[in-house]
Amino acid sequence: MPFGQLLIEGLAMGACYGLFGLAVVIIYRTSEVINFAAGTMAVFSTYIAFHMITFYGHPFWLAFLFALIFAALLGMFVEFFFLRPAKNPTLLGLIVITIGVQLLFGGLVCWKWTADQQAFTIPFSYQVIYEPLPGVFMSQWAVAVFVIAAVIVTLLFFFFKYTKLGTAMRATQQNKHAAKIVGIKTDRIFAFSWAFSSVIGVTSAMLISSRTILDPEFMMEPFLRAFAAAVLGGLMSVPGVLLGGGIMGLIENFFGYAMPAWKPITAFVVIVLVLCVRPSGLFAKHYVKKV
Amino acid sequence: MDMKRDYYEDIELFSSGTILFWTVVLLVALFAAPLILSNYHAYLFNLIMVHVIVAVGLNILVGSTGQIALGHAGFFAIGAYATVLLMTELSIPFFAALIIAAFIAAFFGFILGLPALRLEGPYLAIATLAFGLAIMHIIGHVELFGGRQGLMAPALNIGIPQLGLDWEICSEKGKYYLILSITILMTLFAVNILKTKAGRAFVAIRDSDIAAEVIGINLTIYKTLAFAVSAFYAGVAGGLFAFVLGFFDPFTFHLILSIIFLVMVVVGGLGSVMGSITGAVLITYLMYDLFKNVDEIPVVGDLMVAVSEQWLTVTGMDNFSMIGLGLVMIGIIIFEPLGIFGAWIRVKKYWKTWPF
Amino acid sequence: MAYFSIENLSISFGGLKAVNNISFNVEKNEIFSIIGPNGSGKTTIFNLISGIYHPDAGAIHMEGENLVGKSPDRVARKGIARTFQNIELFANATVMDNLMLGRHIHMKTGIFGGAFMFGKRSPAAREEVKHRERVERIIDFLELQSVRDQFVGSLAYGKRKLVEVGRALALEPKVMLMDEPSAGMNTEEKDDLTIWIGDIREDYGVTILLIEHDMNMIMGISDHVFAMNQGEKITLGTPAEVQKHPEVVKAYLGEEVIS
Amino acid sequence: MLKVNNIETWYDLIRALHGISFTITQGDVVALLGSNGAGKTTTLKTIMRLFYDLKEEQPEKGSIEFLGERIDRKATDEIVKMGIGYVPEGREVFPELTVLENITIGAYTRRDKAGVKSDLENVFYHFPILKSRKNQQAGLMSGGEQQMLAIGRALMSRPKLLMLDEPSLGLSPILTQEIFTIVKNINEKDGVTILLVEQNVNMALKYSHFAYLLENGRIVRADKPEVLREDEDIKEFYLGIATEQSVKGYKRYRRKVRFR
Amino acid sequence: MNVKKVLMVLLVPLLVLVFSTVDGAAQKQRGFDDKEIRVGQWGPQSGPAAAWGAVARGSELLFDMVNEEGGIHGRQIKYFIRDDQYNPSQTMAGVRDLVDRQDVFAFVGGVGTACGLAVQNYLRQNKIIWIGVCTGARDFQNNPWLWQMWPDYFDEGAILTKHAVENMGFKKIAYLYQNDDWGADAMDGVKAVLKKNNLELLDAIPVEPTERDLSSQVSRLQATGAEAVIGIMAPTQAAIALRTAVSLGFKPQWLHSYNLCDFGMMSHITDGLWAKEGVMTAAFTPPIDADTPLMNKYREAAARLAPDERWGIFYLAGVVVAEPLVWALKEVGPNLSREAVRDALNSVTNRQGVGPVLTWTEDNHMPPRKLQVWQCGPNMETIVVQDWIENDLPRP
Repeated sequence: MPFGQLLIEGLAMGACYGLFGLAVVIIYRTSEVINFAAGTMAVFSTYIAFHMITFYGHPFWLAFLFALIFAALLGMFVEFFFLRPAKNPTLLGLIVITIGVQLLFGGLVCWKWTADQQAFTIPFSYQVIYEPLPGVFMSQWAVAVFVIAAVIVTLLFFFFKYTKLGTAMRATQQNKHAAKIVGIKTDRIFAFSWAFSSVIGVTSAMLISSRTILDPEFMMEPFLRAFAAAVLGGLMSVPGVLLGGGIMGLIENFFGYAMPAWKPITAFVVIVLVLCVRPSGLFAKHYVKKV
Repeated sequence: MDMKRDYYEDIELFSSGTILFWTVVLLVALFAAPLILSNYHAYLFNLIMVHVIVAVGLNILVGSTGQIALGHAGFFAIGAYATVLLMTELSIPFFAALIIAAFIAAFFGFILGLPALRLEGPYLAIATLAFGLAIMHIIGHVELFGGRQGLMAPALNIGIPQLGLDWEICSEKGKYYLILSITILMTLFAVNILKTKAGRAFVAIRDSDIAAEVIGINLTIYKTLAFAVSAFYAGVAGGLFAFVLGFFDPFTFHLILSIIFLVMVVVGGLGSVMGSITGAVLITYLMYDLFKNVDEIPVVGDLMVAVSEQWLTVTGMDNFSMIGLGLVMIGIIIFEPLGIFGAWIRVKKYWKTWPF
Repeated sequence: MAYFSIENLSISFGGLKAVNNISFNVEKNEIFSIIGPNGSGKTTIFNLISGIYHPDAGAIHMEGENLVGKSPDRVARKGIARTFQNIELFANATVMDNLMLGRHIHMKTGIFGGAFMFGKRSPAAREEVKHRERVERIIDFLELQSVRDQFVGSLAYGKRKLVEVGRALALEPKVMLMDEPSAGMNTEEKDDLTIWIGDIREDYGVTILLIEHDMNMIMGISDHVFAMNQGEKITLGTPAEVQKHPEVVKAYLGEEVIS
Repeated sequence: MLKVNNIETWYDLIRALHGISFTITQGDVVALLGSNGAGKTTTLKTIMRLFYDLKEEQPEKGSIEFLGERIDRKATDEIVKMGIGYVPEGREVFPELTVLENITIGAYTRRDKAGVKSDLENVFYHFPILKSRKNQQAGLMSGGEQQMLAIGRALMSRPKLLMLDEPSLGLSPILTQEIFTIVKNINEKDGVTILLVEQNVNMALKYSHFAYLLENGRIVRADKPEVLREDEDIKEFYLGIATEQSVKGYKRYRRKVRFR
Repeated sequence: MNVKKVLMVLLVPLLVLVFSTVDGAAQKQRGFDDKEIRVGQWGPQSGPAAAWGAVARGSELLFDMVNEEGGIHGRQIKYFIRDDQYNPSQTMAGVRDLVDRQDVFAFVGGVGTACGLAVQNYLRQNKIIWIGVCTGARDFQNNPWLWQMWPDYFDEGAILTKHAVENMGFKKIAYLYQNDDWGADAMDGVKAVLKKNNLELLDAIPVEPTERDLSSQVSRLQATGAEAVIGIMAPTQAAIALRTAVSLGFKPQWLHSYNLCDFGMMSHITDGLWAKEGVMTAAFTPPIDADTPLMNKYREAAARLAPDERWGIFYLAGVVVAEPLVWALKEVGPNLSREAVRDALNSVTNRQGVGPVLTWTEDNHMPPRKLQVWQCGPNMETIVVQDWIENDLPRP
């Protein structure tokens, strides 16, 4: 078993899942909604970058920047037009709205760019290979994934810890009512967290896409894994989600190596087993309702 | 309000003459429908009714007991596969096979209910989702189940061949009557269950599980029971679905189907049987009929093609059906968080109080 | 042996001793009040009795049977009903259904029986009607007729408290635990409640354990009062005795008490 | 200073406030009294415009003026900016933020750094215990400390009017006493007007300059505490000065009704 | 009250009795009139498998061309596409809609084994002409109304392996396949050829059709030390597998299924690796960029009639499956009937349009067993490394 190889590949893919899991968690924590549209929204933004590069010939970084801005606007758009107008919604109602959003954007993307597969290239190529240890290959892409994941997590840490907006976001997450009372525009915080989630989502999606392929469905499976990773991490802390993603990637790769036929479900089965032991994921306390 | 003279009248199936009247009208209409329906519509109705059974069952779990379930396509698959395999491999008569299959599904529901005792919200969502994926995957890997290839349903013989009682239903409309009767029966069962001890216990668990416990409701039993009942419904529906379609493969029971089931229940209205029926009807109709083939509608079609040529692509135009479905879902929840049933209650209230 | 007794009950949460070595006996058909400031562990005792928490040490006996280790629903089946401090009703069900839920342990309808409730003579329907009669009597008793078919979520606070009492009563309990039943009621409702509690004891022969802050009520109806603070016993005695106990005055009543 | 004029608030189809009017004069401590469900908290929430989750704008009728400006259609954060601080019922602190973060977030709407700093000192002056615990997670503190934290947080927005919703809820008499003393201090030393919602009528009457009594969403009495203390109804219903006799007599009446 | 109830109870079985005897009176269906012939096809135009939808649209091109030329014996072809999202129950709905309500004469193509199997019996019962179901699965035999064009997956696996082993001399062969009937059937072919050459298959690794991360599978292939990998999978997975292999420094000779013979597209979605690695594929049509009169004609028509469409292999496949129907319709003449078209199709002999050479008889509606093997050249051009070759091994 090429241990080092599987480790690196598993961790790299896991980091992508973890990043995307962050996108899920950020929204879950502010509005308690599992955003089933996360994948499709990221796909939409990636296609914007793709379109700029392919059809208008813009350089990657410009397109990247534009895609981030677009993603942020898209996130806010969804929050403002689809979630905010829903008054007194039930939790499941909100989930159904996100499913609706997923169908809506999935349809739009397919309509605009058709379902044909495309290639999306980022400056960090998977074709450039390093060999840190003999027989263990590590592509530039994997290096980039690790660096970007580390940078994003560090930035997030500082953002949440030391900035006013970050503190306000945490405050809103913990107690919406009290946040309103201290004068936080909670609506804006919601819109902002959607934008934020969408931006992180598209970053992760671009990394995944550049390694795999670009088509309107390419985030469906990663989304499920990211969601699972977030749940495994406990849906709470930023590092927890990334760790969850890493575990997810490793399980998939090692089990996938040992028994390829069962690869697609091993990670999910393991997660269910973990949840049976720790009902709130690995890194969160299990709260019991008080009477 | 008419006078009640007896406590039983409160729990009667048709608690007023008006309801009875309209139920009879609806039933007559349903039974007469095939006279004017094409085979295509009969198929669509069959599909709708199968979905109604799933939705009614799922609502017992999601709406009444308050558990989220993203793996119902798994039970649906178990029902379909078990029914067909019992009939072909063990030559068990249809009705027996259907019931046994439903119980097998219920058993799996019970199993899935066990982790659900400790999980909630997104954790439960992932657990049920994993169940659905696993079922689909396992079926795809076992030769007995036809593998990826899928299974062909045998002829629908609702008699008992062993006793020489053959009654084969070949036509779409024959199936329609069979499925309609079973759907009505299953719906009545659901209404009754929700009105009696178990149904109340389910609602109690949703509203306050601690209070439910201290009045003597055993959470373990009733939570798993809710899963089992709901899986039973999905199993029955699956068994019928096998014959509606005549052929199925593991991919038919994809996660998307589970999500669609959930959408039906939520759009229809959580916790109400009528709601799940309307939800299933609406969503199935939208998915299979309404938004399909916009390009063949006279004026609108040309407009759509023009729009597509101008800004989008003509090749992707069929995606309009997805967009339409998505928008309808969003619209219903935004304007009526309680689903179609909520809207119905509102209309009824308005009607009763009109013109005040 | 006493009808209902608690012996050396202790539980701690993360080092904090919420209930520390508490014992008391309750005789059949008595009203036994527990008083103490917030956070003194009164509700925890109730939670221990009803099986929501399991004690670190000690025993709970009722009619000679130890209840420790039993799950809440088993405890309920033994005949212990309770109400909650912050109402725990089934908000999306009608008052009727809430009370019928109180009959849960007495009903015999299974899921299949329920499913086949067709016609007046089906076993399920007969069972429903039978228990419905019982519930109607409770509705009569607590004067809930006007709200019978309303959803609990839309009721006024005081009414909801009553529904909770009714639900506990529908269980036909031998012992009833009432956690601050009068909190949030106005004086008129409190007076009614006081009378009903007395009636519950007399008409239904129920032993009542009561947590209350309203001293008027406690002094008016309890046979014995148990005072505690920070998980420890202060004193046990008749209302008059307890009221005068200096430590009780200091820890609970404060200076502001108006007699 | 604050003028509430005939407001009505609806929860969906249920009217919670049936036209409430009252005024608050600058520098006063005003108490809003009443039993549970009378509409006290609803009144405060309506003033803070915390009901825009509901379908329609609330209050549905009537007007609220603060410092001569209408605020009944303003957003909550603007109202905070104008100078109304609100300490909600049940001490809604941010459990996973530290004490210091909890306090400073109270100044979220403010931009003047120096002012915020001096206000922080002021909060620590009133609540020395918070200073000693400033790096602790707020959720781990006791109820009384959380109440102090919530008041401190509200003070950080430098309010002209501070609205306290049941500060004594769930606190021991000694702590209640302490909180009320501090509130009095804030009123006198910082010159903050205070609107106090209380069930503990005794305590509220002792510290307030004027009191309103709510019942079923209506104001039924409005007077100075001295006067209210002597009111027979208030004595009986809210101060608990009821004679044994009346209860017994009532009981007999009920019995009769039941035997009919 | 009771009377009402009794009545109701009686009513239901009565209704059942009355109506269950009534079977939908089948109206006479012809599928055509003097002005038009109605033809249908299903295909995933939206949803997860929408990339396959090009087949159905490709057929539309041919019918549009025919209509442009004035139709067939004065009749225009009216063509319907039903989007089924690759979901058999939707296929069934669409097909019933076409047959029952639109009165369709024939179906061409139709992507997906499961979708095809779901409607097979229905089409057969209704005697609908059906040409070229787009799958090589074996469950479509002995249907007198279905003519197959898609090569058997078994043959495909065999011919690819044969080329790898006998022409290129590889000894270490591994197999990466889509985990379904397609992959399983082709695996039989691979194994049969290897057995004939006294070789063992190093490893056979399944890929789920939805999977997007193939690093563990490719790592495992790498660990076997395979010189050549036979691949049976969809373009997405093939591209990902190749990309992953390159990023792991694993460079075997890839031999893929014919559905990947669109070298332009495959090179595009693999960042040119397809050309760089010289991937080989099977093929049963001429190359899409071939410079033959017919191909040029279609290509020009596509540019004119469907400017949105990419001229790719799936799109061409749509043309391929529609061609025999047009031949047969033309041959039958103005006196159209299902039986006449059937007979015309049964007598197709050694006829080639833009697709494979076809021969059908009354007893044999099987697809041709001949395939080519191509290699993707450095400039994405098609190099034919193995001309038409027939698999002579018996099917298991």
